[in-house]
Amino acid sequence: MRRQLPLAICFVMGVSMVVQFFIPHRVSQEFYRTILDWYRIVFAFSLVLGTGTLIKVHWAKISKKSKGWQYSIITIGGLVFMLAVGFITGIQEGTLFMKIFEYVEVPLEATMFSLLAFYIASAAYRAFRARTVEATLLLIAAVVLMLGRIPFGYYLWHKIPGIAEWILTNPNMAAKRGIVIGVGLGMISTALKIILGIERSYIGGGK
Amino acid sequence: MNLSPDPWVWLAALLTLCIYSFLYKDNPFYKAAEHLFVGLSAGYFLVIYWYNAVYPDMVVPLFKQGKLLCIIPGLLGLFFFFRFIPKVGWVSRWSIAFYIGVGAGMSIPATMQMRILEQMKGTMQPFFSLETWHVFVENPSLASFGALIGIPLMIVGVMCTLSYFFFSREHKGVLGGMSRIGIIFLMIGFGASFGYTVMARISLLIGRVQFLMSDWLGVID
Amino acid sequence: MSIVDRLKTIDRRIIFVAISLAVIIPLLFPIGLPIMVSPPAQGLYDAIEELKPGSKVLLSFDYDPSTMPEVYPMNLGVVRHCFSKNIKLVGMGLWPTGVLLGQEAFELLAEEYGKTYGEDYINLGFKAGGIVVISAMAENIPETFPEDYAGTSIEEFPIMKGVKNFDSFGLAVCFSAGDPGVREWVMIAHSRYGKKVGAGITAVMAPAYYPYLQAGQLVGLLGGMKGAAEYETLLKYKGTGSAGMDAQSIAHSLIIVFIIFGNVIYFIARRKERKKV
Amino acid sequence: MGQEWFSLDRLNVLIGVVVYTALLLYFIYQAKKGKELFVRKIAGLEAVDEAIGRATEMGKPILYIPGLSTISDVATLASLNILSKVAKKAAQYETRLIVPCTDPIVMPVCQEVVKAACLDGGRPDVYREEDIYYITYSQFGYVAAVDGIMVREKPATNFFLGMFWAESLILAETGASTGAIQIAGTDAISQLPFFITACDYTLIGEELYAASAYLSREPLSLGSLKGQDWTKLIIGGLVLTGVILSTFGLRFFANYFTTG
Repeated sequence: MRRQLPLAICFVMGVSMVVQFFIPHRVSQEFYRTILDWYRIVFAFSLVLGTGTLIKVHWAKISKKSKGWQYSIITIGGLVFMLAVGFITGIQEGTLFMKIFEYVEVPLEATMFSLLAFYIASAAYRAFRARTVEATLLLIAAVVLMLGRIPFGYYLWHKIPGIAEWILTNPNMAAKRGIVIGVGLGMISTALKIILGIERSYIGGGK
Repeated sequence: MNLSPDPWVWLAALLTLCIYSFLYKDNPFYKAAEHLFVGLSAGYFLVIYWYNAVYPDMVVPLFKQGKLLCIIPGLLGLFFFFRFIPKVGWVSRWSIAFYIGVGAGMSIPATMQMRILEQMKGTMQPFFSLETWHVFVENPSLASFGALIGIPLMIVGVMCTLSYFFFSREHKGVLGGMSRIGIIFLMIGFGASFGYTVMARISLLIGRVQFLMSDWLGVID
Repeated sequence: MSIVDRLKTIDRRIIFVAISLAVIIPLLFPIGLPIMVSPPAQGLYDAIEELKPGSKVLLSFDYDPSTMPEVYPMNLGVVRHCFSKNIKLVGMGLWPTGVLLGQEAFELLAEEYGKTYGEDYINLGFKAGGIVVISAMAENIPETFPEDYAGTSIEEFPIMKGVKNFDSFGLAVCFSAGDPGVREWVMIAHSRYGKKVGAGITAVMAPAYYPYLQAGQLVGLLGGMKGAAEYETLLKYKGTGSAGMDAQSIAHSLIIVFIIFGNVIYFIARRKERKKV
Repeated sequence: MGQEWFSLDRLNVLIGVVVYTALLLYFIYQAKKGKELFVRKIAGLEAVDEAIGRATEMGKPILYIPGLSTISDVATLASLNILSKVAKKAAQYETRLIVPCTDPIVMPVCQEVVKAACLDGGRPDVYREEDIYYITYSQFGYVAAVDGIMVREKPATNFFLGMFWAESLILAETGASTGAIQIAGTDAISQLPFFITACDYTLIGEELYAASAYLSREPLSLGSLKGQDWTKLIIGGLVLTGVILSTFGLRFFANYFTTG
């Protein structure tokens, strides 16, 4: 029950999903849709479980008064507030819930995302050093592509945008295809080992 | 200067600045914004999943339409909570096994299709084409030369990159040479992707700065 | 610590300040650097130019606020172009958040061009399902979208009179930031029903769609803020895309300067170290 | 559509899956019989021991990010295989391991993996469940919190293994600014350039999948690695055939690879 049953469940589900792929029959499509629906429901349950651990971590900080415990109050407060608002007002357009989403979460999200502009610059300064032949090639390709995207590059030499495009569609495409095929083989073999129970650390592990 | 009278815009602007303060160093403003972000978003997803998955896909079919099959995902979900009872904690592995099995099974044929067969087909192009050769001879330029060598270079590149991922043999001799060339392709590809992405990332920052300067401060329109 | 050593381990915050200034200053004081129009942008422009006044264009808003800086200016550009040519617009979205942004663009420009909701443009709202929605529309639009985004029956709007399926439209333009989006529009609307499809997408996505362009599956393509700026150039209008392009050019150039500077410092430092040995 | 019991346009996919599976099983069987198998050096993985050792010496924790994807993403599963090995070492060295998760199903699986690894390493007592927790499903909310962990807990070693999106560079640059050793690995092609520039070691694409075999040296996993290599040879041969035939205007062969 503890070891064998999970392995059996994993095997049965894995094999049936593979078989399902090749059957266009309505029954099989229905099965697929049902599984996806289930996935969303189980996911919702696991969200509750996950949120539970989040509360546990922050609650422990507050009760132990460990460093920065005051901030944990903000997390738990924000969580409870959002739940209350969501279940009281619903999630239609114009509700307080959506207002908070629009004016608090979206800006926070967009701002975190935009930090990339700064980090891309610092990474370029810090790590783009022509230490080896390979690093030099990476550096040159990056600079050509950057020049190719702005009007300045065109004025520097009117062929730069074309060269940038060429790098993107030829050598870059080759590297991507090579990686994608390799990754594909790795993925299938990992998935297979899991279905067959060769890799089993997440379902109890051990021999 | 045309300051926004909308308190929501002010809130959004101040939170934006709190996040940016992290670039200077970790500080109470960032910590507050970060903790608020985590709490609100964790709550947001619980609410959204209740309204968009649990209620319409489980509660309604199970309790209002009597579709008993919907009890299965409910049970699989509940099994996760057995983790809190040490004696029967292993029950939660059933749910885990279910999902890992589904995910692994689903990926096998899809990967074979998208990542292997389609990519192989894309690479099977004429190594040499008379058409691009004629264009090059009649009008020798950088562009026509690029078109001439583009495809053969791509084919060689795919082969060499693939040989870099050869694990069960030491990279010496022919394999060594091919994988060296493969690394060159990889590095050019990585550089190109990096350079290409810069634009999109700067756009994001421009978007935020436009929000601060236009919607909030009103110094630009 | 010598100057070289100090520059080698420069405080990242100096770089951060420089990037902020490179973005803020051009936004405050636009320089108006000239913008070259690329063939894909020209393609979309020409496709709309070819349409007769009074014909209809379908717009799909498949993006969200996080990609707004790139996609929204394109959305504005295409709506502006169509309104100025008296082309009627039918909007919809495969992403829930995109519909609101599309509506914002409609309202902003309807005022400027004196257009009326329900006569010159309409927003059918969001429908979940991606590819399924497009297929359903190809069969029957009034059945797929019986109501507009605000819940009013579409029968009440003159613009929807006689609209059955894709045949009523001269062109479909998809503003897309991911999936579902352009791929689905090309697959169904173009490949299966032979409709002309144009697209405005984020810069990160653009390389993946060049093959579609080459194969003629897309009539035109705007990629990232640069694409938006090109479209504004074609319309002889300076919008946020063009304003952003100045900042783009300067920030790009600055990063290139950083890379060169970083390498110069690196080589000087290396030469020094060698001498010590 | 909707009535047939087999989709013919996917026959080539079926053949591909069957041939590949057979090859893998053959080499796994060979390995089981005790055949010696070689694996080439993978720089990023050589560094794993050193990175864990460094954290132990400095008395600082290890941060492990299992990617931001779901459990049904095979990259996440590959990452969990590596987590198992890292957790075992960390347990033996009694080094604290922090695993924040953004996917709530990945979280309990990580707990299982680490718990089993501690047991396997003979140190079930060092397992700390409170260090493996869910933060939020929001992509950048999670990133904000992980950035916070990096600057406050100052882990000596950061592992970023699995599937990543735009956040890759935010994580890697913040980690670099705290002076941590960083080992990354992903099959997300668009994020590899950022890990390569900002991290000390990066597992590229398939190396992520080979990692578990490399670290464990278990014959079964090594056998499948050999099967993967043989398949690469076959793919190379088929592609070359296709290229030659296409050069002479014969597209029929390439068209066999079209899938429905």
